Amino acid sequence: MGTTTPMRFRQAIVSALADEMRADSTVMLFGEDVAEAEGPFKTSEGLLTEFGPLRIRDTPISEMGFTGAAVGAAIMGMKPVVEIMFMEFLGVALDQLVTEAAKMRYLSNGKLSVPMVVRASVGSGLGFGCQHSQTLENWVAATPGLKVVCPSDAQAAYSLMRASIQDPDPVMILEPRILYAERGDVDTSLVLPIGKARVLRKGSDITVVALGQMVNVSRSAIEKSGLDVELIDLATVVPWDRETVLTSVKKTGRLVVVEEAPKSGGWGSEIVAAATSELFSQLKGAPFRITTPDVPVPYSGVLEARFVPTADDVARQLTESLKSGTTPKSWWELEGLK
Amino acid sequence: MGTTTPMRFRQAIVSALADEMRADSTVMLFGEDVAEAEGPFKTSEGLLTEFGPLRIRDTPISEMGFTGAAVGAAIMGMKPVVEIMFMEFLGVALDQLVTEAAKMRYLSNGKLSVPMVVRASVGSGLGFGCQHSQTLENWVAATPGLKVVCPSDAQAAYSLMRASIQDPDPVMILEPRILYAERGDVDTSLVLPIGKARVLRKGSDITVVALGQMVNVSRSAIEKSGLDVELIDLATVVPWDRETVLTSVKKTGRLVVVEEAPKSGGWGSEIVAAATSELFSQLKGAPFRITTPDVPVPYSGVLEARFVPTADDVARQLTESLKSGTTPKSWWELEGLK
Amino acid sequence: MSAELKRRKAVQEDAVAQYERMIEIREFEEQINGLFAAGSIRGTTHLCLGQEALAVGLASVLRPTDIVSATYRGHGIALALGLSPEAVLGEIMGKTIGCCGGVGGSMHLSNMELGLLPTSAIIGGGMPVAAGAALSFQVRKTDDVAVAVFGDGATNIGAFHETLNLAAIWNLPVIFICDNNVYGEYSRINLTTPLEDLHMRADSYKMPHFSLDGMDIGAVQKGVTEAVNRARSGGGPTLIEAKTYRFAGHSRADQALYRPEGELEKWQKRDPIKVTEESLVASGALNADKIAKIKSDMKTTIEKVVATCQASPEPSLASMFQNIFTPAKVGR
Amino acid sequence: MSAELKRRKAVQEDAVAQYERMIEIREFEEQINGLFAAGSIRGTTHLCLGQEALAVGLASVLRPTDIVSATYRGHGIALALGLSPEAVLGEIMGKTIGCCGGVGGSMHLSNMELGLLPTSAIIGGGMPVAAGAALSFQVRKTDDVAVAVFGDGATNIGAFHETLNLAAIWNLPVIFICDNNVYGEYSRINLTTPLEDLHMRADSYKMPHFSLDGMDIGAVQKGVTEAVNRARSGGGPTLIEAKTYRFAGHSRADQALYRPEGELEKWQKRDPIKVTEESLVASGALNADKIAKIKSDMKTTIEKVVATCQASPEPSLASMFQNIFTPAKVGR
Ligand SMILES: Cc1ncc(C[n+]2csc(CCOP(=O)(O)OP(=O)(O)O)c2C)c(N)n1
Ligand SMILES: Cc1ncc(C[n+]2csc(CCOP(=O)(O)OP(=O)(O)O)c2C)c(N)n1
Ligand SMILES: [Mg+2]
Ligand SMILES: [Mg+2]
Repeated sequence: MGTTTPMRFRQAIVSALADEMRADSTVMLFGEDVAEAEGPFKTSEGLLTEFGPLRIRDTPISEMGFTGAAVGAAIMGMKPVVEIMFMEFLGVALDQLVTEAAKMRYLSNGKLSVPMVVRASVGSGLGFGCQHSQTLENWVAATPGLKVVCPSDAQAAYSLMRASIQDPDPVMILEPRILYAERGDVDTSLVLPIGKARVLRKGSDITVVALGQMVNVSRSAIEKSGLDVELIDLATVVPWDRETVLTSVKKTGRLVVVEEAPKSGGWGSEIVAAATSELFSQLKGAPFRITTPDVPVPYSGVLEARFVPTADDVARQLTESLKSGTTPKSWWELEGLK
Repeated sequence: MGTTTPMRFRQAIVSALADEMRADSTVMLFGEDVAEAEGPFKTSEGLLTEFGPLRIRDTPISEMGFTGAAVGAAIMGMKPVVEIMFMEFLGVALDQLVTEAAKMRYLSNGKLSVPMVVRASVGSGLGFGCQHSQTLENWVAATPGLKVVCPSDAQAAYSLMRASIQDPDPVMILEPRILYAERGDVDTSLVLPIGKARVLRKGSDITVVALGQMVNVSRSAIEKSGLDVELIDLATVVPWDRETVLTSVKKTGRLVVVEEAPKSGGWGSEIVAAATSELFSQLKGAPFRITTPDVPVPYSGVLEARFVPTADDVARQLTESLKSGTTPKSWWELEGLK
Repeated sequence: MSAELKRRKAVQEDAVAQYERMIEIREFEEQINGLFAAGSIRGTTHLCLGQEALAVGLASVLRPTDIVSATYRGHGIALALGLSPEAVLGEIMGKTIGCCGGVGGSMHLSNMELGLLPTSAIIGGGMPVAAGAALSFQVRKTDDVAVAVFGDGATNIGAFHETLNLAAIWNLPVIFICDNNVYGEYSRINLTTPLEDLHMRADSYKMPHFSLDGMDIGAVQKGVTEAVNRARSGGGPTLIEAKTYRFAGHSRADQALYRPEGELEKWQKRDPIKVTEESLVASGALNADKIAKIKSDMKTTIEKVVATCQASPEPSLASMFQNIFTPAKVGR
Repeated sequence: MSAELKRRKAVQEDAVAQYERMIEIREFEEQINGLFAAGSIRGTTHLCLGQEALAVGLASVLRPTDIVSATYRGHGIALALGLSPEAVLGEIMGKTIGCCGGVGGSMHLSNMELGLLPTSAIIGGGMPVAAGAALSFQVRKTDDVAVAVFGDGATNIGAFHETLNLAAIWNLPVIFICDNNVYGEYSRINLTTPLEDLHMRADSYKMPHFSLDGMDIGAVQKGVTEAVNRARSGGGPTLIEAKTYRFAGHSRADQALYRPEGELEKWQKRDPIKVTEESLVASGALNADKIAKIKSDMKTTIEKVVATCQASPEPSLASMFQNIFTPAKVGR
């Protein structure tokens, strides 16, 4: 209890899967190359050996087929975890998650639960090009019946995986691919409930809400800025933790969302819109989002490094906004690029 | 020029398709039962007869296959229009629209255009249940490279269809199903460019931004309220008309979005967030959204009628917000239902 | 035992009860047709007139612990599996007496006690779900089976292909039943599919397959039994093509004017009700009088069902907000 | 005529040029392998070592006005169709000299002058797109054809099924070429597909089909010519299965330790380079000296290409914002 073990983000995933599979014989895992090859990102290392081919399975390249199979298995009392190698591949399988799984409880008048987990690696930074680098929260975000989480460090990867498997409803886990190799300390007894944001740093000047790989970027930005910022890792995109976020914004009077999604239509707009609607008179400055631009993810390393918000850029925008109370320009507006 | 003809919304679609097909021999239409049967919603009446089976085609039940075929045909210089009978069916075909079509121009270094149109019927109100009644703008909204429009009356159905077919990029048209039978006057010479919102009513108290079937609801609500409201039909969801909307909000100092999407994660959050970030100091009251609740679309007629914002409810919220400057409660909050 | 489970038991045991259930479905669908035509129900509906033998034949072979996924054209299968006419009609009317309390509607019938998953309104939507149910049986080593029923048109959707391949490579206890009623919406199958015998597609997965006469309940029972036995004993999946015919249009508004002349009449000669009657009369189990009585009793029964459902309350506003997420619980 | 179109013309006319192009691809892929191993290129890559005969054979039969959709494993096909090594390597390096100016990357090569659509990184993504190109040829009544190249693993994705059915029912001038290199990522095809001869799946669509020896450029040319002729003359689509083998791992990091012992070696005996050499030596077109010279010249050429690409500028920040929407125009 309370002791921590250092491990990589991807190992935290393996550990959580293994711990859940040990605790519950209905938990199983399937996806492309997750068994014999132990996962394209090595997130199922050792699982086939320990749990055998009945529960750990390779699948054909049939995302609709095996995501749907998870729906059926979950209804019948299994707890399947499905790996979608890159989030974009859900574009061939969205129906089963959003139109079937998420609606089963409603359509059975409460008789059925669908305790399945869909994991997908997301995000940019590794030179995979525009069909393998998006975060795409928007595909799943406005779906009553579906929960969506996104860990930002090894601890969250471990604890949110366990919470997701234990959850009686379908949960989508967005795993920032660039974090798989990152190290962190994991307390396996720590529970991070779905729907609960993590206040990573207390502060009184500005509330920063970030997700996934933007959490680290925001942390560095805050250090660089020297401001007294409250940093919240949203952790759960749906249902997001209104209480934690709004309480913080009430305190600071300022809200900045840092997100990897494109400027238009990302999850951050929901946070900004909701906070504004509810706390309008308590805001001291314009709430705003720092995002990627409205462009496909570029391949070139030089471009991809500028595509995502950088710590410098976030620091600049935090500082400017605190001074002016207005929304600072994005880097591409400053450079006259759009 | 300037003369109008009365016709139903669905006939406006037929007319626009026919006029485009007459003007441009590369325009073609395919989808399930659009040819012989003239469309499940009779939106292709007479087209097979006039344009023949080479250009008007029935397809197998293969949304991924035929949406992808449109991508290829468009690249090679055709202007295919694809009908997706109910928006939910895009859940089996999203890949081709979002991950292929929308990225082709970028991935060809500007050499390729994809002048295709995907039409889908959307929305609630007809007793089709939760897998056939959503608007689902979120599936397509955050996609650089894809335009998304939504007509709210026969004129817009006609003009936006023509603009979409003429557009050199992929365009998704969301057609509110409940409007197909509605009558309106259509001036076939009227151009409504993509990306341009329609100011349907001038006013100085509040700016109301609505889309699709919520435009009519908002209009009635404004009449009921007796307030001096500026009503904007957003018409294009991506890229939305920042200039028209922000100019109006600058003038009125107040913004209310009326949308059919669920409370969390709908397109309206983008409008509220952007307007707040850019015009914070000029706002006189909390901007907010009037939406459907975060629930699957219920089947029962009694429930479905309450599911969508009603004119009474919109009128109430407009009036309250003008008085208090804060965000009024939704009807389900008032009734203690959530 | 619940009344609905008893209804199920009846069709599992007795040929006359099977016939009665077929009559029930026929009468039910015709009532619905009338109610829709009269405008007294909103929304849409998809009748299974002419396809009663498949529904009842299937239900008579399966156990209640077996699992069925079916489609929006699901009234007959729901009734055959044992759902009460009130549960089905009530749902179609959007009343609280309906199996989903009125929030699901005509396309979404279900009852887990009887093994019926919520029917899906998405073509191909139920197929991988059935395979997943079969996966759970395989992992837990029960000898239950899963069945996916879908239309001829559904054999052109990607999910069909992916699911059959997955079921084959995993050797799942699942039976795929293609209810080939010749039409997908307003398109005759030959206009969308370059193949007449759809069951041949199973060759792509090295899966056993055959067609059967879907108008003959005996043929349905024989074929399904063969596939079920294979699945129960670890022999894996089967694709069955039941040759049937859709006597009505695709959905409420459709008058099916696109049918070639004489086609309906040809199939009506093999009306499954008639086929069953003939066989039961031949075996001495029924005669003309008994048949007439069954039919007129059923008419009365279904009329009562209509009245009951009309009297059933509308769902409360609160029910719109229920059953979206499972009430929270913490830890395992 | 552009230099790249000339490159294309060369492989269409001359067997030695075809051989040289195969050597170019081999040398190119090996250079890339080295560059990745050394960490001097980021991202990922998918080599086609062992599959050169298919790429060059295909390019030699098609016209530049024909259209090809291919996959992330596309270096060979791109080079074969005529893209310059600088255009391909430059793109892999993310430099402006690349065919997509460096913003697309290794998985997205294209050149419309040569008929290559942007290769897709989504399994099955390019298949319906090729069918759509064929649809445009059919509607405009040209005699061009479209070709979709995809892997063995891709025959399990829904888009494969939907596209083949659509192409068959519409009788489109499209050729489906399954490059069966035995593996999909780290899985041997038999682990995911209950069928050895994948081309048999065309029976589900009543589509002509056959397999061919993908290690033999002559066999590739003969088979593709047959299918192309059918398509050009209105005879509709064909499914070809080219039996090949992936000599390298799936992508940069993969050492392919999962291969059964001796399998690689068995296939290497039929290395397409060797097979072509033998035939060209037998016909007298080449001899050992000429072969040695071709190889060493190519080495030098590709080394120069590497240097050129390394010297090419990085894309400007502005290029991230270009080519998303077509510059607006009003009216027709
Ligand atoms: C993915 C998807 N595409 C299209 C539809 C619209 N649709 C509903 S029923 C139907 C015809 C289905 O035909 P078939 O599979 O033969 O079943 P039948 O209705 O004859 O029982 C279609 C196209 C749908 N529900 N889902
Ligand atoms: C829809 C989708 N699912 C999964 C992947 C990940 N993926 C990339 S390549 C590959 C293997 C494909 O095998 P095959 O079709 O045989 O082609 P090969 O790589 O052997 O050329 C997989 C699974 C993908 N790109 N798209
Ligand atoms: Mg049918
Ligand atoms: Mg392969």
